Amino acid sequence: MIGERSHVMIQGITGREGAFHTKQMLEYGTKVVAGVTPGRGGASVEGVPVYNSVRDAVSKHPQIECSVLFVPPAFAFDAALESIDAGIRWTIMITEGVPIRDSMWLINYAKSKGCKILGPNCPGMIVPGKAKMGIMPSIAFSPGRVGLVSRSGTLTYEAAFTIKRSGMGISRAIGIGGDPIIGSSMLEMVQFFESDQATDAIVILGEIGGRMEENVAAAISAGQVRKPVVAYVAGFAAPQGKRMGHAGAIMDEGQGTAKEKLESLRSAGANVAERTDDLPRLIGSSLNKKR
Amino acid sequence: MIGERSHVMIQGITGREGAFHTKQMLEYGTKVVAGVTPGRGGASVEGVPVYNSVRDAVSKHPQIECSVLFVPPAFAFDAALESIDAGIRWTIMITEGVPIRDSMWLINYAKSKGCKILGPNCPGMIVPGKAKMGIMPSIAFSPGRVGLVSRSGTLTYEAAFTIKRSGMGISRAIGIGGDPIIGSSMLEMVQFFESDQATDAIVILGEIGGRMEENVAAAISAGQVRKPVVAYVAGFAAPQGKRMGHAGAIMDEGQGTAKEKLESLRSAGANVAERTDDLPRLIGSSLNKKR
Amino acid sequence: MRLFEHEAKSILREYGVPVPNGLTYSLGGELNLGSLRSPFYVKAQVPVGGRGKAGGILLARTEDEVIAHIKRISGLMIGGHPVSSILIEESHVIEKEFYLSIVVDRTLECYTLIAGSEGGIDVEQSSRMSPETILKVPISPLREIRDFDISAISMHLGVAPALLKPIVHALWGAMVSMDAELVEVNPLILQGQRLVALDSKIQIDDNALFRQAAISSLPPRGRSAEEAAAFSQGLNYVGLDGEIGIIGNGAGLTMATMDLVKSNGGRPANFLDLGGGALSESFKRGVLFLMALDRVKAILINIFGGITRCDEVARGIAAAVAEKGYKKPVVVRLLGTNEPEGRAILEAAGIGAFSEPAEASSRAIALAGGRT
Amino acid sequence: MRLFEHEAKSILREYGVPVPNGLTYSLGGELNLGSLRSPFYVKAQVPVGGRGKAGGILLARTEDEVIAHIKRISGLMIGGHPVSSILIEESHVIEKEFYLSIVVDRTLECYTLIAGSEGGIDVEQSSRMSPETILKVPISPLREIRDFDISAISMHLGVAPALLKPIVHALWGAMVSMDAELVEVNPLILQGQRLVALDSKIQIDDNALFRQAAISSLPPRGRSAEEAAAFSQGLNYVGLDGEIGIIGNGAGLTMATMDLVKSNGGRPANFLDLGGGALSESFKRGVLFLMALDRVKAILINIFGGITRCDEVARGIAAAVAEKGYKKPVVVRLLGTNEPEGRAILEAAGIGAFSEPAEASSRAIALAGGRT
Repeated sequence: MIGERSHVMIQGITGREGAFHTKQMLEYGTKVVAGVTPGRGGASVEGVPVYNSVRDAVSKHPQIECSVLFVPPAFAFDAALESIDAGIRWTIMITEGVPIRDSMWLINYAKSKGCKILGPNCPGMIVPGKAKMGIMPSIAFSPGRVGLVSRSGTLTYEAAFTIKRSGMGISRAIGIGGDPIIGSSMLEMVQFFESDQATDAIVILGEIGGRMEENVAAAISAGQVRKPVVAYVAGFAAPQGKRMGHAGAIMDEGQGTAKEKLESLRSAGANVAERTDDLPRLIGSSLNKKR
Repeated sequence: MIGERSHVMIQGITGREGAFHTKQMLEYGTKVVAGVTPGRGGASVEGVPVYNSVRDAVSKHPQIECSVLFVPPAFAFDAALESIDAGIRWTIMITEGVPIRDSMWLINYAKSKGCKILGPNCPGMIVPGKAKMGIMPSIAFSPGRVGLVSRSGTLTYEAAFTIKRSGMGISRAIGIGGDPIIGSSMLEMVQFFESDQATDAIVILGEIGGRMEENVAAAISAGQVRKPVVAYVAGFAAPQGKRMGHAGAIMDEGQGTAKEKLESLRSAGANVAERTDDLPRLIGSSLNKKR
Repeated sequence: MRLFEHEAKSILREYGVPVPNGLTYSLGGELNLGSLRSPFYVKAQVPVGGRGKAGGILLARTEDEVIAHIKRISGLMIGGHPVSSILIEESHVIEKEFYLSIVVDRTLECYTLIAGSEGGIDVEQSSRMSPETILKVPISPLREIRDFDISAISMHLGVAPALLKPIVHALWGAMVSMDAELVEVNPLILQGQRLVALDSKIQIDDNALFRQAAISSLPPRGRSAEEAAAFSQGLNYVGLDGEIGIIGNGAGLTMATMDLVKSNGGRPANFLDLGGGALSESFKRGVLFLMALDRVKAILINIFGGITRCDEVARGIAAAVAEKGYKKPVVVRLLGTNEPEGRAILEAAGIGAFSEPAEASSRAIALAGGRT
Repeated sequence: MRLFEHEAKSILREYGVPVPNGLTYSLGGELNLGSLRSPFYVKAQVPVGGRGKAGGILLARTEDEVIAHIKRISGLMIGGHPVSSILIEESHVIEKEFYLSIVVDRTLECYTLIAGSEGGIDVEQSSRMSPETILKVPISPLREIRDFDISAISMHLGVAPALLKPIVHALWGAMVSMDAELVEVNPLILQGQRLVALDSKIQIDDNALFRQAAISSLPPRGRSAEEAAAFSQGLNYVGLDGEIGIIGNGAGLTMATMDLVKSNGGRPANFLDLGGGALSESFKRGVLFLMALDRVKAILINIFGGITRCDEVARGIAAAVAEKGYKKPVVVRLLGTNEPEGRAILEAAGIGAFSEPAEASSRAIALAGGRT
């Protein structure tokens, strides 16, 4: 897993968001060593050298193991492909609005190269107090021993801030992204936290739709997750979403309502929060229970 | 790694070679549980049930973890794809004459599914006295503690037979195949033997062309292979082969002559044999040296 | 974006799927049945299922009957949707009904081909009651449809591969090139030695509309005129019937804000997510859009800035509030990136900002005249 | 299978690579330069490199000069190959020479695009002396060429992407659809705002000839008439100049057998691999082929049967030996699958079989009149 010692590259570094968050990441202590914007090679952003291609960046900075991607949807496919083909282990796709066909292809292709994608449409990853590879507002996070995995960016900040004000903190927060098809699943990240020595409890922030929360619940039931899990799922007040023809029902993707998700997590043994400001209390009590 | 307990499927089981070697494998003790020939579902070969598709076979025999493929070149692509898509971990492509485009695509695709290909144009794998997933003549092999990896089928038998007559034996023999593009490299298999508790010494049987032997030599030099390695490379008397335009030279694939290969292995610290009947003596002395 | 039946069929016809001969009648236009042969099906075009049960599909034997049916159907509301147009098609003799679709499989992260041997409107029920009638074939996006995929479907449906092959390839072609999330034909009927798609659904990935010019130039469609208006302003909006207008950044936070309002006794008027680095212009548009809605009594904006910057948010809100006709109270919760700058801007515009979502929510409910 | 320059160029032209105007002259035919503009290059068509240095490429200003050059070139042997035909092309002014190819990369198990900024006949040397002149771009077979691949080459060569893009896509198209192992243009020259491929090599994967009808119907080509004859009989054969005919099953064992003969003081007459489950018919053909060669004094057959079955081998050998005109001694080493059956067949045919390759090899050398 990438962390504070990882060398990081920024794709789309000269863009508005790319440049802004490069500065933020550097200030947070992240080792941002290179940026890429085709046609802007030779420039520099916040002291970070800019290259025309990932190939150029990697040949100068062979230690890069993570790329954070701020490239508009129409160019995100090529940018991520460049990153994967350069052998960069983690490509964090911040970009929102990437066509499903593109992300689905990239996710499968990355596996053929032994690479991982986080996102798209995600806020990235943060190891509070040490490094962030993403766009999280630093103010929301304090270091601690709670692992956080979330489908929603802003909900991540909200939850982390609540945890911070309660006096606890976060070992690592991972925003897996809100799209239907994403590179790293909630369960995979829960499994990472399960084996992560810096983490004592796991918070998952879910949303309506899909089966990611149900899959975590199944893993808890199967005894694969022994650390306490606290869950919040957004969307109780949300209207029923669009359904995918008959296929949606046949695939059993159903509606994945917040209620169903929370129920399956609760019956698997997770502590479920009805509001984000309930999280600290539940984390605290589940940690006490384990001890 | 697959072994004596692995459930095995045969693709092309009703064909001449498929049926013949299914019988041989069963007699050797291999757990051949299913066969596939499209259009022949419902039949049986040597008591093994035949299915129309890999999908059907796997739904009835979900434990299959290895498919041995005896399908003609023009159909090998689809057959291997079926096997990979069914999630079968190892696909052993016995078939000779598979177009490079097909095997190259399959090898990369298999990685996206976490599956491995052995071959094509290979004799498969044998754990002497226990099981074989391939076409090796049983007579050539006796059980023992020498791991054998080879680019040539018949040379494998030759070497194993020589070792057998010397009173030693084979822990496992892996024929990786003679094609320019193959699914499992010589180095990968050497690395397997390095970590295999049933193996004390490693024999590699090389051929002119490519850089597989040089890659093993580099790993030995880098200290990644600590078990003794004995090497034979065929092709001293062979004429210079075709060269791939200027590209061959630029790619540094060069001629990969037998002499060059043997030299690089020798200087990396491997024991090199000039003839296959030299192998037992060299294995014996390198094992004594290590002790 | 969900296509109407007639749009989906015209795409599938292009890709080589046989569909009934037919014509699309625009409400209020001239009817000319041309060479269409009787009997006809007269079918309401609405972006939801359940038309048949709602009386939106009628059989006609004569032109007069067609005209009568059009009249009846035109006035229907089906699942809350007015009928946008009417498809008139030749009817077919049904020997056997199948179900066939390709869908994006969220769990396996690939495409999945679904074939049902019992097609028709009850396919969901047969898939539940008799799961063996359904075959699912996952297809990696890295590969193409191969003959063994066709064989599997052919075996399952008992239909010759030669008949199925062009249909499956057509669905696949449409799925991939049109950036669809779903391509469905149901029922796919067997008539003699011919397969015909009597009904069809296509759902296009909204994220891909930028490169699907033919689709993105179709008229917008939504649950209501309100949502259509929001769509045309580029707003990610869903209408609800409460009185608290909701804006958040990020779907998760926006939903959590709605949940909070609801659990505090208020009723959300909408879902409006201005996430992902939205600029002040979007916020201005969003606030003005909600202000213009009669049912909205107060607007609650909940922002935790990451890629979205608080100063941009504040500038947008301030600009909206500065517009003529500003009447409704706006409550803002602001935290995160560039928060101090954002607070300063709101302060200058006379808008107070909260840090706690619970406080902001209670304040909005109170201002809307609610119980809190 | 390596294509001749004129064959490679006609394929590349089809895929959209500009090549010089030219015509292929068949030896002994009529010369008609048609609308070709002087000066011309007259180029020997041989399946090896090094033509220029061997005098196989000459410049002509007039038709008479062309005729004189044809006469001179027709008689050449280049790298042991007679000239099969002659390509006559318009010459081009060379501003800059590049190297461009796509090759199957054995180590990375993918395609690799190679671009050299110093093309021409010395590209190998510049790649050794100045490796920075060479750019290698690996391309997974799971994906297509993308614009960033073109950009990388464009930057490296200093040629506009718009000029390179169609060329690279054409090479890729030919590489993949023709089942090539190599597609090379060298030099690729810049003339004004146009890239032209002055020379080209294409190597087709022999394993794919079954689905490359256009290629497999081309006349066979080899090092010699002998090899061409073997090829036409479906034999995987390479001629050498020794006196011991060699047949093995599997390339490795066949080579090891040659190595053994050589190390025992004999000289292999050939390489002939009948591996991979060959049937008796192949063995019969192989033995008869070697018997017909003057230089062969004895035939050594080394078989370790796996997929190849000893009884099939024995049947083929026995059938060959039973043919009229059998004169040369045959020594067989037989071991493996169905060995007892094979030995019985050989015995019935009066052919002794060894178990030890070393013994068989010594016996063959002795029978050929060698030293052992």
